[in-house]
Amino acid sequence: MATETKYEEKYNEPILTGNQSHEVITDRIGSIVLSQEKHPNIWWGFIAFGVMFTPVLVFSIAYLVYKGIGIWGNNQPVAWACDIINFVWWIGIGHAGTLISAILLLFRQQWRNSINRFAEAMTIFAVMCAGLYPLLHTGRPWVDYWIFPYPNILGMWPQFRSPLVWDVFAISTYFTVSLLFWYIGLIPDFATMRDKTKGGVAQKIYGVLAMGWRGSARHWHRYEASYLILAGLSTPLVLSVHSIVSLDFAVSILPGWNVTVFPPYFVAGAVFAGFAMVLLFMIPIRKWYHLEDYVTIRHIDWMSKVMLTTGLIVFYGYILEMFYCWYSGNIYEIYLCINRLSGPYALSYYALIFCNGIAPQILWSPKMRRNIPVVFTVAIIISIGMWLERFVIIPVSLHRDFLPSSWGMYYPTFWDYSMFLGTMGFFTLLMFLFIRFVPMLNIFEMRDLLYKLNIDPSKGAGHTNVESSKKGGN
Amino acid sequence: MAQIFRPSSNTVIRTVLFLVASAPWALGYLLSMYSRSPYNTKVGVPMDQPIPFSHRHHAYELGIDCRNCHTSVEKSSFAGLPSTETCMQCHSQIWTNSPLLEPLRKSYETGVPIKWKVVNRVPDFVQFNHSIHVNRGINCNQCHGPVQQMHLTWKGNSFEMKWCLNCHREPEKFLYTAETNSGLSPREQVFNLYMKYQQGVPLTAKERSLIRGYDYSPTSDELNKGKTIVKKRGIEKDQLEDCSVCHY
Amino acid sequence: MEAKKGPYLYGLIAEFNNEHEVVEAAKKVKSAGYTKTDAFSPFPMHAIDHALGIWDPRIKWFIFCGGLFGCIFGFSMQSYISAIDYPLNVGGRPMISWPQFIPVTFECTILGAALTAVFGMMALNGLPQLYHPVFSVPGFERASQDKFFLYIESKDPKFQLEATKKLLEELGPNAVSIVEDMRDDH
Amino acid sequence: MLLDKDQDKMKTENREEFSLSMIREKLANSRGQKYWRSLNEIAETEEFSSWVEAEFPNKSTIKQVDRRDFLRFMGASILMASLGGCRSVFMEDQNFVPYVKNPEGLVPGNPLYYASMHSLGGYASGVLVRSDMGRPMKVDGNPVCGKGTNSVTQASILDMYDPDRSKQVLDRGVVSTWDFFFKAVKNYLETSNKSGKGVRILTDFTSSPSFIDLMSKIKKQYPHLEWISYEPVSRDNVLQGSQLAYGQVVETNYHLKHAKVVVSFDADFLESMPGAVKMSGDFMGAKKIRGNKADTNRLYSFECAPSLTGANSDHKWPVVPSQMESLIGYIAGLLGVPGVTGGALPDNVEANAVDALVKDLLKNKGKSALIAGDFLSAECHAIVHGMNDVLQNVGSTVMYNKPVVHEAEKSYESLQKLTHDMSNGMVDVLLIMGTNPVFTAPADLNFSEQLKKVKLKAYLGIHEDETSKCCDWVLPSTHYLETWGDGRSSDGTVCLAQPLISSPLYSSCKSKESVLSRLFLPLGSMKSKFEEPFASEEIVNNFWMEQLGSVSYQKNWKKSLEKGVVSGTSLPTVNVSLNLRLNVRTDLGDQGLEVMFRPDPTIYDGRYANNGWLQELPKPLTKLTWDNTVQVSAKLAEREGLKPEDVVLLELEGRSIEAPIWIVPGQPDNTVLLHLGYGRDMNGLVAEGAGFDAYKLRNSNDVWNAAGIKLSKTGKRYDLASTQMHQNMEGRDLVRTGSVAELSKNPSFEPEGVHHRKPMNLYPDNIFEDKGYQWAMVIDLNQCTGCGSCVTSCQVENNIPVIGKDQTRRGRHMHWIRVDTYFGPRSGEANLDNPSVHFQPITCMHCEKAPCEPVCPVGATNHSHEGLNQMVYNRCIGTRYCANNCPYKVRKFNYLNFGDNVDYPTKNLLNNPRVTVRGRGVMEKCSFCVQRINAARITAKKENRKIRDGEIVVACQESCTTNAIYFGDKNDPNSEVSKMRKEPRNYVLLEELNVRPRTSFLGRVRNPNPEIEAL
Repeated sequence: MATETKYEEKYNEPILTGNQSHEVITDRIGSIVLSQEKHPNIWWGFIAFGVMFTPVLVFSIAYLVYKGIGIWGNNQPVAWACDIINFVWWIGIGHAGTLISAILLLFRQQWRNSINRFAEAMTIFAVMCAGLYPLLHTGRPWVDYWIFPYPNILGMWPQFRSPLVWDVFAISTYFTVSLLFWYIGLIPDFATMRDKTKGGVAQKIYGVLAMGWRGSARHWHRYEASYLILAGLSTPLVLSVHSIVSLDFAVSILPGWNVTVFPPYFVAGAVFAGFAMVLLFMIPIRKWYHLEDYVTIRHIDWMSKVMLTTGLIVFYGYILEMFYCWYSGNIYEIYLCINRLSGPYALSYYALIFCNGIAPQILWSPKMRRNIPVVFTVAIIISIGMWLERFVIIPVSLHRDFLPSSWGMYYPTFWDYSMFLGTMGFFTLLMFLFIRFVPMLNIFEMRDLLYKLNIDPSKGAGHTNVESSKKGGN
Repeated sequence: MAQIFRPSSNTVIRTVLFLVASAPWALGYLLSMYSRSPYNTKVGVPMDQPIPFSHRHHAYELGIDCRNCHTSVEKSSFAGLPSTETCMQCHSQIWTNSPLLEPLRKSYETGVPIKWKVVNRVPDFVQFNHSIHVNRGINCNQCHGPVQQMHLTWKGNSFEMKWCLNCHREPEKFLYTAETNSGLSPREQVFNLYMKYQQGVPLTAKERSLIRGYDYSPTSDELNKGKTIVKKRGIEKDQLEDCSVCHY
Repeated sequence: MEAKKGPYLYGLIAEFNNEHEVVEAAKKVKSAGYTKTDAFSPFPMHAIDHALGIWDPRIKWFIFCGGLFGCIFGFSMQSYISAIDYPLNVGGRPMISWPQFIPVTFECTILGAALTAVFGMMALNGLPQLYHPVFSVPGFERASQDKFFLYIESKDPKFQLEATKKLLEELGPNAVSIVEDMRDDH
Repeated sequence: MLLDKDQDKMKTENREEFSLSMIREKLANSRGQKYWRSLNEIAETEEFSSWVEAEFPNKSTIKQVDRRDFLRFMGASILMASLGGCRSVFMEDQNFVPYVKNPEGLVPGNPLYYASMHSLGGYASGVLVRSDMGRPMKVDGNPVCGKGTNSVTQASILDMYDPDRSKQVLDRGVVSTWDFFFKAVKNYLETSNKSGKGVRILTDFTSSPSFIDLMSKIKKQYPHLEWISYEPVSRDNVLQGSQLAYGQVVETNYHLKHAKVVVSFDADFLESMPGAVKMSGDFMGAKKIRGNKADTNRLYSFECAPSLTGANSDHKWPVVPSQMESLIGYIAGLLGVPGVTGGALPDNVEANAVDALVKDLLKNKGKSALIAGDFLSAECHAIVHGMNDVLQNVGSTVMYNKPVVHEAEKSYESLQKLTHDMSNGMVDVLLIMGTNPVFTAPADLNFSEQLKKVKLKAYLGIHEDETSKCCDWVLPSTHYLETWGDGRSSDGTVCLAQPLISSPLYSSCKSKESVLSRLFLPLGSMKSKFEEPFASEEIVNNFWMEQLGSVSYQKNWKKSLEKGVVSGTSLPTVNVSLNLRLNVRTDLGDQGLEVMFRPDPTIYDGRYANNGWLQELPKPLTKLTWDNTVQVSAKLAEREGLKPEDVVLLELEGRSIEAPIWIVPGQPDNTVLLHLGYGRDMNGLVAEGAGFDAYKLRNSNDVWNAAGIKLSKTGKRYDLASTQMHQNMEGRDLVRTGSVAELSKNPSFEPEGVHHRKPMNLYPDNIFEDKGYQWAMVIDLNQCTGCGSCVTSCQVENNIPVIGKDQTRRGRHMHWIRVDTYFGPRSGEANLDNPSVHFQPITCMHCEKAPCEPVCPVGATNHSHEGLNQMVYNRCIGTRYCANNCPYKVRKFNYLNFGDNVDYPTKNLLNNPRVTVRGRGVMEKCSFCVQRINAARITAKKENRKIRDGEIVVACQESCTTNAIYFGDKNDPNSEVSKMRKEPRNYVLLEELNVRPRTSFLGRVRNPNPEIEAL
């Protein structure tokens, strides 16, 4: 159709630009890791931020363990608050990585190659931050190991009907699998690093990490097979993890928690938040490290589209919640919504609707999707919005439930904030160390991409420009 | 390109990889071993006391009944410790100037109680009631070990929850009535056994195991007897496994 | 330190500039009847699999078994714990409340499969292997960057140093070099 | 005797451990199992005083012995506590400490029960005290005197263990000894005057026969010595009222068992009046309903200060204090009380409603009771006496006997006289005992100033407080559980008190009896068989020996002690003849804003200000803790634009205080209600900084109600800690209420539109095999007055920590049972000025399909085979998921280390050894008193029988004065509880959730006068 062809021409940027060859790719990406000069001064800034706030995290934890959960604002009836909010927030962020690398791989989406390494790293670090909360939100963290099934002198076991046990299994599995996935993805690149470094400890370290990878065709054969299957495994895994997290709430009998739509709606939310966070980091970094050729405007366009889609699902979720309240005819459900709309925390609900419901709508316009500042701002708004969503789901549902006599209020304390800031610092620190020492784009897959684009442009999500393919050729 | 690693490195890294993988399991195993070791549980470790009191001498050689000193063992949760007065009942007559008993006499004069070291102690958060166990016919040694053999008293069993559950799950393994005088009440059975033992009456294997207080796998016939006893005494087995029986 | 007797002949290796050349060369080598061959490339090339006839389905079966084991282990563990070892009345739920056992079972399945996928792959590839003769080939570092290598092992029945060398040179590589092994136990 | 070297050792020790503050922090630092040590320390500090006294021969040894008894008991008891599972840090160096001599009658580990007596405002009430290994543990009602207790009695035991008690004799702040004090006073008596002129003794109210007798003995010795008894909460008006009506002072006793109609004029006979325990029992007992037909009583109440009585009434009118007299006069007129003229009706009381009321009264002649509140004027009381007389209630529901409290009718008068004497320098020696005038005396008397003029002033009290600060000598007083004593309940029956602990916890404490006799009676005037002369035991025993005659004494004394009361001591009823001449004001001129002063519902007149349990007990109507407030009506708040927690300035006759506002629906407009007793300036960790001092505003001319108070905003705010922020039922089906009429139609009071479709279930419907005992509880909302004694009782029994105001504000209060208070509509329409009030005790429902259980990751909470929702503290890792998932929000979490009272150490002595003390980070909740269930089961099994119905009495049930709580085995068809479960009014809370609670409620039945309803 006319309009479509027009659209096609207008918005059909290549996903790989500039003069590219295996050599160029290897060098452009690899060299970042090899020399400090390639790093802008801002890198130090972020490292400094991390180094400043990681101790905050450590101290908050120490004081928490010493004094007890009482230092937080939690109370009866609001027994869960920032601890679980932040947990869900982080774990949500931790969903983009595996999703990108696994699902997009299955769908043979070539634009994934230039962002998956980065996103996976984010996943792992986010899950690390998330994992802290369930462990520390317990009243007696020093006996947390009771959640794991191991033979003991008490003859006691965990109680497998509890979603919290499901969480433990889900998250530890998720973390392990993501880590392995990330690592085997790294092996060939470590080999490249090994071979690019000229001697020294660095070479030895990369050598060990590469485990003697030599690019043998037979190895590649098995490698690809298992990598693909791993992707196939991670896809249901990534869906299950946030579904299970959502079951923490859906399994309970609390109005506002006991909602059947939670699993899909949480997963969508997670992807939503995850992509927002990827953009949040990707956009500045591609600038600072001159990676515009690999992370093209087209990638940003794709990611915005994903955000828009998942955002719509989430928004649909909000509408459904309201619909249930009315449809259920259950006075407690009905009051829940009235309370969300007009209770003491109403503001947070409206803010949430704006952040997650209204703001992303701007991404309908292709122009806006290509307007970097706009996308960046939307990403920020969404990250905030997703935090608010958990706030609305957890404390706001808890603080007024069945018996009016036990209604209460919740106010976060200094320690609620300090711990959150701490995790952010920790996360940033890890991210920028990763950028420093590990190739942040998947080199061998970029080569692969280049190769594919050359042999058959039609297969590519977009054609590469001719001379680049020539260059790649000889 | 020159080799980065020597040929031997292949073996090295594989070994290292294996060790790293197996380290957590090994650690866990060691910890569990430690927690079950006498070093941790204090089982079988004689404890020094202000007065080197010998159960073997009093309970076995002299044949003094447990209840003589542990007066409330049948009546109360607390078995009861002999007061200075109780000791002095005899020791104002015999061994009146033995140096070993100096602390006793001093306590009697000053009224400052003797501080015995705790040997058998139920772990925290557990409510244990001696009287009901004795009244149900559980032998002292079943928990306290071969007290009649102890010079300085030591802890007979680990008192771990799992250990308690042995009996709370399968009381039939531990309950018994003497063939000779089965007319006695469960409570009497307990002390009757010690009397027999002290008088040197030949004992059955089961009885010996009860005296020694170690886990004893009963013969099927003994087991059946036990089952009938459980029925007869109206012991609700499943209720015995409820948390709130001991933890409240 | 073992007394070095080596080096031993390990095979012949030819360096190419791009994937097309190496694939062509591989085809020729295969048609020449060589079986113990291998290629080295900076990224996976599907063409070469056919060219050299590489096919190894084992990994898939390993993974399947791993997953199956995880699944069975997960469910039976939960059932044993909550129905046999210490049955407790939890909120009036039955001892084996299977719907509530699904999540953990699922996670165990995934974990089992994933672990076998990774470690199976490494095992089959004989990794980690820090030392390998080909690393001593001059310019081999480019194998992980932008160059492509074709390799014939000395153990190949048709392998004769001169003839094979000639064959390779005819394929128009940048260079052909001998691969030497330092290990005695070879 | 002690060996010498020991004594030396002791001396040195003592010198180290001199300062009390030091010891207190020592105690603060020692925790958990190491209590044995800290105990020792308390004891050592006591040794200090005994060492001082060792300078004086013949005292030391006795002291040592006392101390050691204490230690002996305590030592063993701590051991018990540790066996009982107090939390320990490590198992290292633990000791068994056996007795030296076996105390007779005590089986280690089993509790002992003693009958004793607790007296408040001079009125004694018999109590039964449980003692564990020599530690008094729990105070409950003595069944001989009637069931149950109020919170104050329940909590009074805590004062004994209060670490802030005054422990030593102080002479102008310097540690001294009793002998010095005795010498000082005796010197004065010998030198200046032998007749006791200028000697004044100011005590609290007492009805103790032995004490009154003692005083008369002393009067014989010192004819000019004067004895004044004063307490802030006096009943002057009440007794003077009877004087007005009958020409003689009489005590009024109400027998509400058979009263069909009760009218209360600002009389809170259900909670705060003397004898309220008995009256509430009788009154609510008469409301008892079985089946769906009710023959129940009716309560009209005209009240000034909102109270539980008003809340439980069928009809209620808020009345401004100044108009009460006219109102009573008006009704008296309608009843035709001779000699009463005038009277008028406040405009918020409908005339025809009153007519209906009068009709109702006349219909029930002799079966009604009119009760006037303690804080109304003498005239009001006189008229009400008249009305009772006219209605022929006297002799049936209203009984008169001689007043039991000594000179209670003129306490304020005599206090005024005393201050007057002091100002004229006529008082040289003033001994103040057990009452705290500097704090409580009307402000215009300026007591503390006058006190300065007294040469020798001594204060014997349980705490160092406002008065002690103004006295030269501060003398430590014993707690009532530490001494012998006796006292009369309002009908005159004598209750006996015996000490629960072999010697006072802080050994230098003495009772006022022994101090006075020691001072004013010649040594050896009693044939002493006791080590210490004039021990309270000696005084009480001697007195009763004289009373009963030595023969019957031998026979009856032990029996009486066991029973706790001396039978046949109730006072004879006095016959009265009405002669009344009263003209009541007819114009209800607007008095402007009026203020009411009332004793606090929890800490009374302030004497319990340092009692953590009472401070944290939510006040029945406002649910406030830790503070008193300026209570105002919604209307007034609206007019003045006041919000709760706004601080206002109150001015009355030139004196002013600042205090926070709280809005109480149902309070008469134009009134300000102030509760007394807060704003203490004593050394007390708990009392410190709680509330404001309302005594500062009081005038001696009318100490209860005053007009012309000015209220103005200050713009400041003050944080208040309320445990229930929301007192509106939001139209939910929580408390079911209905009238007698509805009872016959729809006995379950089930509102329309509540469907009971059984929800679908993925699992087999019920995996309970319904055998053996199945415990269940029923709470009869029709019996519950909302007093909250169950809360305190539960707190005592189950070692529930006191967490302080800040934590309470954060919503972390720990009570296992709470009483929810809801304000509802009155006669159909919502009414903020005069709402109906509903109470609902909420505790763990032990749901059969408990939602809390499946969510626990470690199985720390699960179900026993007897249907208990059991909580295993030591398995809990504290995820708080169960609390989230509990629809009743009865699960409480130890957010901080509430368990061991670090800043409140000796309270740990009071920990019930049968209940685990919960550590930080674990969940806890009502256990149905499983420790009592297990105890009963063990006894039953030992005796080879089943547990009898009623053998298990849970703590809340035990303390309930009105039998609102039933507990038992629902599997036994004949058990009380299963009968109650079959009652038509039976319903469970939030049934639609299908969690199958084991605790169910019986709907509340109101019995309004149809004629008034019709209006």
